[in-house]
Amino acid sequence: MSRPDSVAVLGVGMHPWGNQGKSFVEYGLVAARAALADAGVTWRDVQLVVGGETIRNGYPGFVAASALSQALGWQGAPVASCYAACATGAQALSTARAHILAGLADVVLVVGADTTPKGFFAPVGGDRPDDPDWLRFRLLGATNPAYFGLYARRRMALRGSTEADFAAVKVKNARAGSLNPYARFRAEVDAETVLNSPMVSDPLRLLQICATSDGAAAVVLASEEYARRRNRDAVRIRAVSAITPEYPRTVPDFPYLASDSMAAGVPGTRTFRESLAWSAYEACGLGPEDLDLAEVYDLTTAMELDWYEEIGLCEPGEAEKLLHDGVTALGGRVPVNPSGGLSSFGEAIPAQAIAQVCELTWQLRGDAGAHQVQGARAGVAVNQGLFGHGAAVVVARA
Amino acid sequence: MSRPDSVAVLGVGMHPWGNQGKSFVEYGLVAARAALADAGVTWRDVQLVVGGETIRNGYPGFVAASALSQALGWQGAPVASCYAACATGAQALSTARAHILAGLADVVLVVGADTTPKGFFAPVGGDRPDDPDWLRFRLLGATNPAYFGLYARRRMALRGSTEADFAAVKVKNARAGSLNPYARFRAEVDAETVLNSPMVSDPLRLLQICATSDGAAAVVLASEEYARRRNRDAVRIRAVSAITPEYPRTVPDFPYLASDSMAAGVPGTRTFRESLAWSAYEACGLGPEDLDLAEVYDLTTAMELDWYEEIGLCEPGEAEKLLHDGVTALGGRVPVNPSGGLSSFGEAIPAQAIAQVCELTWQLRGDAGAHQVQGARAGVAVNQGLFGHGAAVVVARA
Amino acid sequence: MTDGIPAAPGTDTWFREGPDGFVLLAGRCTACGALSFPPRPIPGCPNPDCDALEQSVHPLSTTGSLWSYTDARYVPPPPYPRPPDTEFSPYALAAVELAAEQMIVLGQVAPDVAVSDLTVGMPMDLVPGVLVSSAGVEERVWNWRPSA
Amino acid sequence: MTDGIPAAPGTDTWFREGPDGFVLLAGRCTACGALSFPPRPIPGCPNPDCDALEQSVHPLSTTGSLWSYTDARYVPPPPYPRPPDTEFSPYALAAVELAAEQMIVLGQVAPDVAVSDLTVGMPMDLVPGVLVSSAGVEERVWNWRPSA
Ligand SMILES: [Zn+2]
Ligand SMILES: [Zn+2]
Repeated sequence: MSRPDSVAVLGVGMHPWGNQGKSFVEYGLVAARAALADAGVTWRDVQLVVGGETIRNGYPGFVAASALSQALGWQGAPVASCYAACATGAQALSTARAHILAGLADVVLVVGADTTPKGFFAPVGGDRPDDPDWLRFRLLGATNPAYFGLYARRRMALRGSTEADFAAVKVKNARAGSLNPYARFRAEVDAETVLNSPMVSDPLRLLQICATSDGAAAVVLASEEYARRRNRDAVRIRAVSAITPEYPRTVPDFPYLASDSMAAGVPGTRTFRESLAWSAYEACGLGPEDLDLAEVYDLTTAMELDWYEEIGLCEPGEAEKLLHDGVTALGGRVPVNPSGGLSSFGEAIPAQAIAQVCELTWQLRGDAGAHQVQGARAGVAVNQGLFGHGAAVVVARA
Repeated sequence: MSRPDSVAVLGVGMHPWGNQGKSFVEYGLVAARAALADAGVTWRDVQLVVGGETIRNGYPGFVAASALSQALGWQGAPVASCYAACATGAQALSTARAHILAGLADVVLVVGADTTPKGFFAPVGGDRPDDPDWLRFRLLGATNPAYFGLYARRRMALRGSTEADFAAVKVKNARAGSLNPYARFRAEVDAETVLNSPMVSDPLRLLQICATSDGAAAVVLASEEYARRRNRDAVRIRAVSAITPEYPRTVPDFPYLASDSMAAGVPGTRTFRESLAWSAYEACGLGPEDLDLAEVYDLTTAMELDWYEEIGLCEPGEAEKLLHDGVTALGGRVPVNPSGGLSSFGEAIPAQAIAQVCELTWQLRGDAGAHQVQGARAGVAVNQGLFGHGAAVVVARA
Repeated sequence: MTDGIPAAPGTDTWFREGPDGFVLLAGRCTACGALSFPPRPIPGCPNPDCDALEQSVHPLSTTGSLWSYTDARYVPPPPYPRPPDTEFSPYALAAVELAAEQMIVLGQVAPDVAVSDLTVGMPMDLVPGVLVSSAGVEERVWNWRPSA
Repeated sequence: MTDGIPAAPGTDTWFREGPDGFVLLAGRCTACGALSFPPRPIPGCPNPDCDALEQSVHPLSTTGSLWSYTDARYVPPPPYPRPPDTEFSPYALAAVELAAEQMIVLGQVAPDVAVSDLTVGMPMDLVPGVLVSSAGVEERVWNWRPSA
C-alpha cells in the first residue's frame, strides 16, 4: 500500500489541554518529547522542525519552530514556522509532508502549542482600518460566536434543526471526552444543562460553543522507506488538502463583512468546506464510505452537524438523523469526534489540527484506550479557520 | 543541467522600496503581478501561494499568503504563510521549492511585502518576561544596532578593521544602488559623509546601518519540466539552505543575552553563518570559486565584510583587502550587493531575501540594466535573522 | 452626512446619505462588474479571471431578505467601542441577502429591534445607524431593520 | 537583595547578592553540566544530546575579559524604561567572556564608564546595577565594569 504521496506517522504526542500556567514552549516540549519517544527516534534524528505559530505569545510565538528547537537544543535542523489561523496545524503537517515527499527530509517533527487568554478572541492591538479582523470587531462587535450564531440560525431555518439537536452533539462529545485523558473537560453533560447554559449569541449557548484553551500536540512524520526500515509504517497520511475558497464565496465567512456577489460569477457546485474534504478524497482515492471515524472542528455543536453533510457522511439535511441514530457516537458506524472534539478540548489554535491527527493515529493503531473505535482503518480530520483557511487530512492504516 | 533538486525561476518582480503610505497587501500585489507577467503565466496558473508574513500589520500580516490570494481573487490554490525573522523570504522560497520537488505543485507564487515604522524595531506589546526579544529591550535596551555594534567592534579588535573600511562598503553599495530603480536610497555617498553621520551604537554611525523600509518582492518558481515546456528555464535555484545553529553557539546572537557555554560541548569547525553558505554549496556541488556575484545581508557595513569571509570569497581577515582592491564592487571579479544591498534598500523583512533572488535572477538573465554584472552565471544570496534563523540560496544559469 | 455624524473609522467610502436616502457603496470593477463590499482599499478586482485595476462606486440595494441573524449577549472585546457611563445592551446582528447583487451583507440591527423580532427570510431595509465610540462620540454606521 | 532593591522584571532567579558578593546564576544540567544563562524557565537542557530535565543553580564567574562592547546613543524603544523627568544618557553595553565557563554574557556597563574607557580584552568585573523603571522605581540588574 505504499503510494508516492503517502508519508508515515512515526509517532504522536500531546500535552493535556487546559490552562496550567505554563509557556507555550513548555507545553510544546512535552508534546514533542512524547512524540519522539512514541516514534522511537531521538531529537538528533529530526531533520526538519515545523512549528505552528501562535500570535499571542510574543516573538517566540511567531518563530515557534525556532523556539522549540532552541529549547530542545540547537542541532542544526532547518525550521519552518507557519500560520493559517485555525488550520495552522494542518498547514504545518502539509509543509512537513512536502519536504518528505521532496526527499529533503526523512524525519520531521511537527509541533503546535498555545496558551490562550480567557474570553472572546480579540484582534491584535492598534487602529487597523485595513484589517478585516479589526473592522468586524470595531464596527459590528462581531465575535467568532456571532458568526457561528449566524451559521447555526441559518441551519435551523434551512434544515429545521433545533437547539435540542445541537445539545445532543454536546452530550455525545462530552461522553467521549470523559474517556480521554488529554481532554480539558472530562465531565459528562446532559441536554438540560446545555439548554440552561447562558445564551452567548442566539441561538448558541455557552455549552454549544467551544472554549479557548492551552494545549499542545506533536507528530513525527517520516518517509515511507524510513518508516518501513523502523517497522513504524502502520499509519499513513494519505492526503492533505489545504486549499482556499473559489470566487465567488457564497457565504459571509468570518472575518469578512459580506459574501462575494454572485451577479458576476457562478459559484462552484461545492461550498468551500465541502471542497476541503472532497479534494482530499480525490487525491487519495478514498471516499466517505471508506471512513471508520472522523475528527471535525466542532467550533460549535451546530457546525459539527454541518460537517457531517460536508464531508459526505450523509446527504444535506440528514445530519440530525445520523446523530440521533447514534451513527456518529462511540460505538456507532462512523464515530465523529471520538476524542471528544473541540467541545471537550477547547481550542488551542496551532495545536488542534495536529491533535486531530494524534487522535486518528491512536485510533488506527488501536491505542485509543477507553474511547477506542474498534477496527478503525481510515479516518479524516477537517478544520476551517478565518481568512479562507481550512484543511482536510486523510489518515489510514497501511 | 537539470538536477533532481533544482527548480526554475519563471519570473520575478518587485515594488520599489521606500515608504509610500500603502498597505503591505498593495505593495505585494504590485510585486506579484509583475512576477506573474515576467513569468508569462496568469494568476489562475498558480497552484500554491507562499507568503512571507509580516508581524506588524495586524491579522492580514500573519496570513500574508491568504491576504494576497484574496486580493488577487480566490481561485482555490493552497496557501502557506511562513515566518523566519530576517530569513522569512528565504523560508518562503524553501517551502515553495519543497512543494515543487515533491510534485505537489508546478507553479508557485512566492511573495514578501512589508510596511515598517521608522526608528528602531521594538518588541510586540505586553509584559513578556519569557520572551528573549522583550527581555533584551526591557533589561539592556539592546536594540538591533547595539548587537551589530558588538559584532563590528569585535571585528575591529580581531581584524584591525577601521571605521573607514566600513565606510568604504557604504560608498560601494550606494554607488550600485544609485543605478537600481527599485532601491530606496539612490544618491551616491562619500566616505566623509558616512564618517560624519551621527553615531548610533559605537562604532556604527547612521550610514553604516541599514534602515527599515516598506517594500515587496515576488518570485514565480516552477518545476524544471514546466519551465522547459514554457522555455523559461534559464535560471535555476540550485540550493536552499535554511539550517539552524549547532549547540554550542559561540557568539551571543541576538536576541539572546549570552552565548552557549563551551565548557560542556565542543563547537563545530564552522560558525553558524559560515555553515549557511557552505551547506548550500555542498548540496549543489558549487563553491565560492564558481560565484560571479553575491547578495549578502548588509544589516551593517561591517557585517558585509564578515560575510565575504563566511561565504568563502576570501580567507578570514582578508575582507578589507578584497573590498579595497575593488573585487566586490561593480566591475570587480565578484561583485557583492550589485543591487545596492540593504544599504540602498533598507530592510522590508519578509521581502528582502526574495528581493535578493530577484536581483540574482535579473543578473543571470542579463536584465539588470545599469548595474549588470557581465556574464554572470552563478550567485549566492545569504541572510541571517534573530532567533537562530538564516539561509543561503544558490541561483545559477541552466 | 447630512446630520453631521462622521463616518465610523475606516468607513469613509462605505456609504452615503443623499437626496435618494442612505445607501451602502460597493466597489464595482469597471471591466467585469464584480462587486466588493466593503469597497477594496487597493486596486484590483476580486474576480480571479480579471486583471483590471479600476473600480467605480456602485450603490447597493437598500432592501433584501434576512439570510440569518444572531445577537451579542456579552460585550464584545475592544476595539468594539465601550461608551463611558453606559451599560452594555445586547444587540442583534443581521446577514441580509440582496437580490439584485446576490450578495450577503452583515450589519448591526437597529437597536430597538430584538432578536425575537427576526425571522429568516423576512424583508429588511437599510437604515443609518449610530455607534458611540469609547470617547463618547457618535459615529455613523449602517443598520438593518425589518421592513415596515 | 540586601539593599532592598527588587530584581528587574523577569530576573528573579538570575542573580543573588550574598555574603560572597553579587553573582549571576546560570542553570546547570544535572546530567551533562551544560549551562544556561539566563537560567531556563522550562525543564530541559540546551545540549541536543541530553534528555535530562533537571537543572541546578550554578553561580557564574564574576570576572571575565571584554569580548566586545558598544553603546546606545539614542533612547531605546519601550519596553526599555523611560524614568519620568530624566534626560536620556547614553550608556555602554559589554559582552564579557567568562574563562571558566567559556561563555559570553551581555550586560549594561556601569553608568560612570564611557565607551571610550573600554578596550576589547580588558578584564571586567560583575557589579550590581540599577535600572529605573518608567514608574520611577529602582530595579536591580547586573552591570559590567572594568576591573579596578
Ligand atoms: Zn474585474
Ligand atoms: Zn544536559
